Amino acid sequence: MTDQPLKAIVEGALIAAGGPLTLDRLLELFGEDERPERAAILDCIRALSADYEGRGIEIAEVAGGYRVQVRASVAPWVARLWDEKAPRYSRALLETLALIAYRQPITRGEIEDIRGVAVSTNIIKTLTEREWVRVVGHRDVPGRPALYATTRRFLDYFGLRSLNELPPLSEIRDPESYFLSTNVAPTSEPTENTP
Amino acid sequence: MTDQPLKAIVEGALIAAGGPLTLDRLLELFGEDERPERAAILDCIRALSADYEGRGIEIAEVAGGYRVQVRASVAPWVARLWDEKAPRYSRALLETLALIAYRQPITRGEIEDIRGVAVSTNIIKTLTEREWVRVVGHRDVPGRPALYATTRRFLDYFGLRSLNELPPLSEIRDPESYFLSTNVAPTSEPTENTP
Amino acid sequence: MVRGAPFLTLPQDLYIPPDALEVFLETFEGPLDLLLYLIRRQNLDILDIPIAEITEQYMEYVELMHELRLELAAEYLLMAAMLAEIKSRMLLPRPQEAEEEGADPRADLVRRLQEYERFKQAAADLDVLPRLERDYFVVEAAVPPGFIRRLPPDVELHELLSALREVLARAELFTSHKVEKEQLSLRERMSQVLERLNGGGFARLTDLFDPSEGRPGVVVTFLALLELIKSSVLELVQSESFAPIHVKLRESSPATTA
Repeated sequence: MTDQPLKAIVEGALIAAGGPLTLDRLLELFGEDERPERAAILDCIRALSADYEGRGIEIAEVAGGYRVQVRASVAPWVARLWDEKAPRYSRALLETLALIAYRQPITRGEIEDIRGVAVSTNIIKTLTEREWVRVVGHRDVPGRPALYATTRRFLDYFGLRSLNELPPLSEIRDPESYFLSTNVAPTSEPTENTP
Repeated sequence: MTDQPLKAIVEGALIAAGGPLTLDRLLELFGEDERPERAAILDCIRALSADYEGRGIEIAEVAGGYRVQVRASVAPWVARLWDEKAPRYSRALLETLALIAYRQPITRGEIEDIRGVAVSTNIIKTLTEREWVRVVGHRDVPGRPALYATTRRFLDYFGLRSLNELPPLSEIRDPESYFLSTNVAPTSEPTENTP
Repeated sequence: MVRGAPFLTLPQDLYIPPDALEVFLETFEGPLDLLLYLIRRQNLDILDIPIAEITEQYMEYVELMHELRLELAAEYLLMAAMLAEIKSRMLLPRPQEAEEEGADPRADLVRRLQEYERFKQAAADLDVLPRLERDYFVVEAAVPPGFIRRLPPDVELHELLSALREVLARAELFTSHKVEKEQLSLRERMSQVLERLNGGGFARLTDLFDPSEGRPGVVVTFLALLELIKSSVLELVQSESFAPIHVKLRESSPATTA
């Protein structure tokens, strides 16, 4: 026998292995003169399994043997170690989002009219899943298309208190003219918005 | 707070990480609304460390944070899981590494001056590939030679929290003072040993 | 060899098989290392090297390396030359000034030897530090699949604005479409009104106004309602003259539960 407790060796091996270990593999860690009985190893695994009760890890028996793994109950937190950053959003998505922000409530068809190309369902899905955009009604025309608007979360994300804090369209279209203009008088009439 | 015991989450993360985790990194595993205090995480690490007493694993604090590792006492058995022996490093490599560690930032030429021999390109390559050493700049002299420094990975590998934990360099005795004090009378050939 | 440091002492008169000698000679990390070995072997004080003696021994080793056809680094020959020079300077009577400065011809060599020895020792110390892959092993337990999230990318406001600028510029190429000066508060209010009505059913027109917003707020709401009615999203319902006016989404088809 070794001078180290068998259980500590088995634990060290199982945790360091990075994959399942069979009983045979565990037995091979010991020299012939110190090799424990299979049953002794099995006892260690059972004891460890009991030790891990209520902790962050557990021992699973899988086809390849025994494996130490993160307990499913804490996995949602642990998995964040590997959170992946998705690649940047496409131009099409940003344009769609900008149009919804500035021309809301707006239908997909109206966005397509302005952009001159179809808006993919994926874009709408991504924007909806991110909770930046949602359907606020339907236009009463054939097909009853959904009307999209931005959300509170959209404002929060971009650090805006209201849509009014977005720069006016005129500034976006032509920044210079905006700064030069002294057009203070508020437009008394609703701007017509037929695309 | 989460519905899972904090300690189990911290344990799962440390054991799954495959390398050291900083407190900040551990804190990031929690949503803003459930994020524990730093002190609470630290308490968990201390408690886990105590739990691991006499077991196959332990928690070490290194430059990169906290790391769960197989205890050195069971490492000889665990090491048999892998066919390859732990890499051994030549004296030339270790001397070069020591010079970079203690004298960083340092150029290859300066290393060669102290060692009295050329530093092979292979050594620099190995040190760089292991990510123990990297170029941190160039000395502003003709040829603009690269300046080498050690990395956090170097510290982690050698189980150090900072460069301060390197074993101290031996003292240098000042030959100037020695010669000044003994050279009162002109020595013909200094064969005899002076006190 | 222990930890890479030459451990053998080479008794002068002992025959050493050439193979072993070769291995022995190859353990030196250069001329400084060889010199240090010669000094340490004889327990000499590094600050007071008997230069003639050491030079002689050094040359013997260099000869040996030559004879064994070991690849002799140029540094060894350079050191041999330096030793010879120090030796000759030691033999010459030194001028008074030099002596006052304490310029022992060996000083520079001693400094280099000491400096090298420090790092030779540091390398040995580093080698015995417990380290990964030899003394410790990293642990890495698997995480059950399906928990790893994909985080959405960050978007800067200016990216959004430049996307809009681009699409508007493009839109102008294709249509004579004219974008008026927009009032975003109006558009925002349109969305808010729709949200209010989202559950379906009717709302009293007057309930949609919030007097606490003051006159500008009421005007914006009013304009938003007009706009929504005009674009066939809302309708006004009044059961009889002078009865309260109600507002509802047009067609009571299920608005959204998205």
